[in-house]
Amino acid sequence: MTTVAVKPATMGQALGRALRDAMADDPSVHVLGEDVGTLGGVFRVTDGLAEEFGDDRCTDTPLAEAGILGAAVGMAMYGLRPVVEMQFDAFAYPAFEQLISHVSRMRNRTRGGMPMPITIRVPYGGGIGGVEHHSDSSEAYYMATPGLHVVTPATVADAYGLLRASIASDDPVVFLEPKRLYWSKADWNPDAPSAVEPIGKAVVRRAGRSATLLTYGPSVPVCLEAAEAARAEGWDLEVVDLRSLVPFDDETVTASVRRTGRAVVVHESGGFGGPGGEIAARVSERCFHHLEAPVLRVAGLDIPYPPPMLERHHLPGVDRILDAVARLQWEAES
Amino acid sequence: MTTVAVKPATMGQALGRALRDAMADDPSVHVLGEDVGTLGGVFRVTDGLAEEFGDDRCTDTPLAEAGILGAAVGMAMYGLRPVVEMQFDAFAYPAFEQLISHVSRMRNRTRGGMPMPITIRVPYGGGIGGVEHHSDSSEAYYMATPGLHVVTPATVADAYGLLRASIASDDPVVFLEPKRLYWSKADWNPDAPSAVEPIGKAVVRRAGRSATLLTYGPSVPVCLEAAEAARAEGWDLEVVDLRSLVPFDDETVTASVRRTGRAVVVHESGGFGGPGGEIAARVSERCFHHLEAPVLRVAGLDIPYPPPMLERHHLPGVDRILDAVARLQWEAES
Amino acid sequence: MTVMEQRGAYRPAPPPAWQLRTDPAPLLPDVEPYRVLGTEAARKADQELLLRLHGELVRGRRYNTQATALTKQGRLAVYPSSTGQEACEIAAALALRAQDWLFPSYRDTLAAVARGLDPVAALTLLRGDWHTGYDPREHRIAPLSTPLATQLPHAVGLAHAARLKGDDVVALAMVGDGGTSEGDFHEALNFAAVWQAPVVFFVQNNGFAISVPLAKQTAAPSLAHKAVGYGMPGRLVDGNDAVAVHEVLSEAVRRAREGGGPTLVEAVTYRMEAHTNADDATRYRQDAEVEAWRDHDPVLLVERELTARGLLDEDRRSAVREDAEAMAADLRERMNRDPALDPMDLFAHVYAEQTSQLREQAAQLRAELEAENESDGGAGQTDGAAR
Amino acid sequence: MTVMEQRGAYRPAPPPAWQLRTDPAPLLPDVEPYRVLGTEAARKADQELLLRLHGELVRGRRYNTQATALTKQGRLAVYPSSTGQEACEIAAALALRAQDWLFPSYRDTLAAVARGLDPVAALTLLRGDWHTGYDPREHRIAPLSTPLATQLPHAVGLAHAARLKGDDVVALAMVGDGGTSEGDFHEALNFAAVWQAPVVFFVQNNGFAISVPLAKQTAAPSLAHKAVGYGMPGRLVDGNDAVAVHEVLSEAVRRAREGGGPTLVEAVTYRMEAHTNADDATRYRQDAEVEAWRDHDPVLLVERELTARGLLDEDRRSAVREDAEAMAADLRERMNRDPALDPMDLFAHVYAEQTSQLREQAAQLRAELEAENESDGGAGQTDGAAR
Ligand SMILES: Cc1ncc(C[n+]2csc(CCOP(=O)(O)OP(=O)(O)O)c2C)c(N)n1
Ligand SMILES: Cc1ncc(C[n+]2csc(CCOP(=O)(O)OP(=O)(O)O)c2C)c(N)n1
Ligand SMILES: [Mg+2]
Ligand SMILES: [Mg+2]
Repeated sequence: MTTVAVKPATMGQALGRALRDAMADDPSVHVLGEDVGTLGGVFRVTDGLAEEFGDDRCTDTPLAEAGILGAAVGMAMYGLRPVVEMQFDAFAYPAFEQLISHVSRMRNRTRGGMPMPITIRVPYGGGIGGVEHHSDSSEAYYMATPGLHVVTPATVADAYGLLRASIASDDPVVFLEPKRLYWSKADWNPDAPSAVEPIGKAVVRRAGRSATLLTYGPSVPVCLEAAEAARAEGWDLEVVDLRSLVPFDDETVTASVRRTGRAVVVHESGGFGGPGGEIAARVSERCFHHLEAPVLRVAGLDIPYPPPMLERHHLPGVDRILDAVARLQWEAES
Repeated sequence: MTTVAVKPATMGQALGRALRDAMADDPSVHVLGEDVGTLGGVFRVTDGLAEEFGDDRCTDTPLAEAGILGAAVGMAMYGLRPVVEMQFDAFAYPAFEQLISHVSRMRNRTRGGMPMPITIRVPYGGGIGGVEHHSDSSEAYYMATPGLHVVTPATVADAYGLLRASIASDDPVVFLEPKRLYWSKADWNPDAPSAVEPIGKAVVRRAGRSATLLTYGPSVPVCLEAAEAARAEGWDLEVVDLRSLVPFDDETVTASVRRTGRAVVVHESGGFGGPGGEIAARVSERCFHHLEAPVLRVAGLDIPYPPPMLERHHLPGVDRILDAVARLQWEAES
Repeated sequence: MTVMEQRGAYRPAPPPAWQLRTDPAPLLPDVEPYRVLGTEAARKADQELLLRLHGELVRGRRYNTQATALTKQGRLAVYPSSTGQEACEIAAALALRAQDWLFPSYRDTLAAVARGLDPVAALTLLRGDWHTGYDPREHRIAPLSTPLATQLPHAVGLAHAARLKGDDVVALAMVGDGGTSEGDFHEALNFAAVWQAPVVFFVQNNGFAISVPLAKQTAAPSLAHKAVGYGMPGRLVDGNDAVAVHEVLSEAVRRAREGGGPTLVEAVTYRMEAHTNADDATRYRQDAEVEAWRDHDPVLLVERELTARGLLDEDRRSAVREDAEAMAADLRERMNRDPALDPMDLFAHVYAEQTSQLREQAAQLRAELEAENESDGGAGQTDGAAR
Repeated sequence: MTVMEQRGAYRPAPPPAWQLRTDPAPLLPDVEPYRVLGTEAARKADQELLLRLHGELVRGRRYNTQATALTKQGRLAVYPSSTGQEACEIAAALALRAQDWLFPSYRDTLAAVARGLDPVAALTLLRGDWHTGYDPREHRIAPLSTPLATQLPHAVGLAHAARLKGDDVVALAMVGDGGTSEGDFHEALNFAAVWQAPVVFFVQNNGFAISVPLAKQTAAPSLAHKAVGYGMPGRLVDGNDAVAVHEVLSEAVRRAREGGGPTLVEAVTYRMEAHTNADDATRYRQDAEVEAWRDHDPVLLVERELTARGLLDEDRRSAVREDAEAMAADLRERMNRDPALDPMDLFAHVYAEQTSQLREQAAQLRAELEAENESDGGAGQTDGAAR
């Protein structure tokens, strides 16, 4: 029996390791983006890759996001497996046409002849004191686009496993990296990283009986904290980390909500037109007769992302989650 | 008393008339886009405007959508009221960054100092036999963006009234024009066009008691047809035309669903992550105890828009709507 | 100490290491579009090439008229004709080798056909039975691109990838004058130049973007002048002179192949028909302008040279015509058949593996289709006819 | 009949009416960046202007160091310093008249300050209490633009609108070398040239886009060479020579004002500090390169000329220094106060009229704040401190 050298790692490190291992395993994996080479990315996720694999495998591109993603499309057409880094969420918008009109549709357009195994890494969300345009949560746009997968890790181990799985996927994946979890730490063994599970599976992070919190990415730790706090109120909350918004794991979600009879969707993205609408709607469709209360949503406010000094009022926190839980019509049960 | 010279007009004509009247009333209204001048637009909506108001008021731009919308931002900064035409829905995507990062946020960014009274006309939806990229329904993207209004007419009179109201709005409006209704006709008096109501009000197009169909734009006529067909099954369906997705008229919608106790959301846009999720979720939140069944959705399939010869399988039609109505757990009532 | 001497003492260094990064002179296009036909040089043009081009041009013209006719018969949803631009379409196809890639825009079905693609497959998008009618990898022809200029970065990425793999592959990407205004044009050219990717950017300046004339599209001396801003050569060519276009493109392909990087080629040509069959060109241009170009027709230009050389006798003429007619007849006949359609294809290629939602929706559609079939008495409604 | 005579008979007309749409020669930049300081011409530079520039440069440098210091004290979230680029920042501000508009990028707070904007207002975005700290219309300074190059089409639209209204207004838009790669750069320049809008595009080529050196950004001879592709003049200037930059920008502004249309100006300069305080420049460049630029410092260049002319005695030096120190002290002092924050502002400006959803959410937040206040014993938590 080997002893496992578990040591603390940050999510950023685990992501970097996933890229490294993917590049080592498969010469068709290429990383490209702004500052990903010499600098190792503004979040240092690609640190060391250019050195290890050369400029041709990890490439500093000109500053043009549509060009980056468009070039990645061409590279994928030729059989490469590009991993694109968008520097911040809002700077993925210039690439929107390439993403929607080509990346998401090329496989379908060509009856499978031209798959797009492109991973688009997008640091997303707030809570890092970023100035305007550095804290968007853009997952609603991607979810509404058939042909894309939308994946987001909440733990160090998942960061590794989901990124490996995304790169291995023969379809395009928008891989959303929760900025404020880049520095989150966990014990993790970089020499025997967790097995790579296929994307599309949610996971119950905390089992509970009273109600289900459905969440993902940066809101997972917040929900776990809320679940702890809820114990004082006598609620035993289940926390489901969706991990993948597309494909959506109806099975895990539905099973949980049927069990608890109550659900709150929690995310940072704005509420109106945000991911929570879809999630709440499909849970209601599937669990209607099990629901003791409407599925509620705790989300970012329906405003442009606030300046750093006011962002705490925008972000869903423990109190708002508990408030929502309190509104789950408990009297109906008694 | 004057006799009203009512005669049949198409939606396209009513839209053109709205532009003309707005330009005549307010010299700060400028129309710009690809082919809007000499040609009068590929759908002929801007026909005659360049002739009447000159090239400076109705301008053929270079072929670059981000440039068009970006220039419109600058024009609005200087106090003009630009109306931008995007030639087809999918060709609005290149302008996405300008729309999200500037148009929707400029007022907020400048504490009201720099409002963006821009109307962005986007012909949307399918059913016209268009080849790829000519039939998208992109409203989910716009709904998820705080700071934008999202408006869409379903009738000739509304086309006029809502477009006038949108141009008059001091905020940016994404004005979605249902392509396949451009040629729809109604009796309408171009010399005394309907009074301009503020945007943000839904309207009950058909009163009914059994269930509510919540819909907008190109799906309104389909729902009205479905409601007629439903009479044979003994269902008396109410049809609510939302007219404006943002702001969302919770009052009208909630009142209707509370009355009928059942609701189906109908739209052409893909279901997953589409507008229906938000609508169903908020209706469920607000009407939970009035609901006899979960709010169901009939939407486009979760696929890239199909080629013309297959589009009929994608579009929500009467049969699918009636199927959904049938699944509204009628047995629960008896 | 004089003022000048003082200045000598403190003359600042110029910004360290400043120099133009490359000499702009060879990147600038000539003042006149390059021409061969009708000049001395035409005499030296290879006879085989001339005959080949002639045959292809006549076929190409016939293909255009046939496709337009199919729109009138309701057999094509829409057709953007390249009539008048056949020299560009043909030359683009002939300049490439088998392993090279063609990135056509929506107007360039003819280039794809001239490269050897089955005309029916080339027209699938415009007929409307699917978005692309062929396997791009098999033919090394990217899907016809409808969103303008978006195919240009694809060409760059593909060429770059091939180069990284050590493969001898050139990508030739086609775009219209209107398309050069898009940001993607700019980004693609810049990436190509920085990466020295083996790409040829081929702009067909046909004078219009739908109704918008070039003067409203750009104020540049020529579109080829854009090249210098990326550090690549810009070449101007008479787009109706098949020999000249073929030569310029072939040279650009050779340059790319030899590691010389990308080239921007502007072909000056004219769109003789309306934008598509659905367009009414009389709304925005004078017949006289169109007429002025008739004497500069690409087929005519080659025929004059062949005639001058005594290479175009009646036999040759009718052989070429017959070949074109046979192609047209075959196309007409095959396009008159309803395409085979399977609605279940709608779900087959969205992802490598269907999501559970799509499986649900597929099952629903299947049930609907079965119900339809039953109520049809099993006759089955063909989707083609339903259009 | 000889072959030549035959050819005469069928020589095709050239494509009708072909000609370059404008003469490219005057649009091309000179080979060397334009310089005044350290050359003969410096002698003719206006004394008042030199002194004015000097004072502003020293203030500008001090502003940069002070702002960077504020990041260390946690009083600014982030600061992208323009140290080394002050000549560009100051000249941009001084080249404009009151009615003109400045479109700064995120690095150009100094230009805004030199135009007369309160430094605290200029730093609001970077402090993080709001996105923009001033009324753009009052100061005719557009919000600092974070998404690169996106402000360029705004400048075009504004200048175009002003021209349509018959107003004498010029827009000067600033962008970095990296920003020139974005599609919006291309689209903006093209629109400006086609519309002959009174705009000056001012590229500060400071050698880097964060870590990416110019050689990975473009293969162009110079960025100014991009101008010819739009049909506008391109000008190359030594960006550390305040007199030269001022002259080139002023001329471009004059040209725009007189209906001559847009100009693209590239100033060759260098970013002496890291990208922002959060960046580590040692990861991607050598100190030696930075050092090489020290002798070409914009403040130094002007001081040499002033010294040579005997215009910079100790009195003058200390007056200028004191003025800069006073500005810095005031800035420091005011930035050390917590900004007033009202969380309810979050809802106030999303729309002209609040939607019912926003009213609901505002009510919820208000209740939360009241509850917070109560549990604080009414002390009230200031948001600034909470950061
Ligand atoms: C991004 C985008 N915007 C708009 C359109 C609509 N459109 C189709 S063709 C066309 C004109 C194209 O002109 P040009 O590039 O000169 O090509 P040509 O039609 O002359 O071959 C336009 C505006 C489009 N297809 N894609
Ligand atoms: C559209 C967009 N993409 C990426 C970024 C992230 N970013 C901020 S500054 C910067 C580099 C800018 O370089 P340059 O244009 O040369 O300006 P400089 O920083 O040198 O002043 C990048 C990539 C951004 N702000 N906007
Ligand atoms: Mg054209
Ligand atoms: Mg720079």
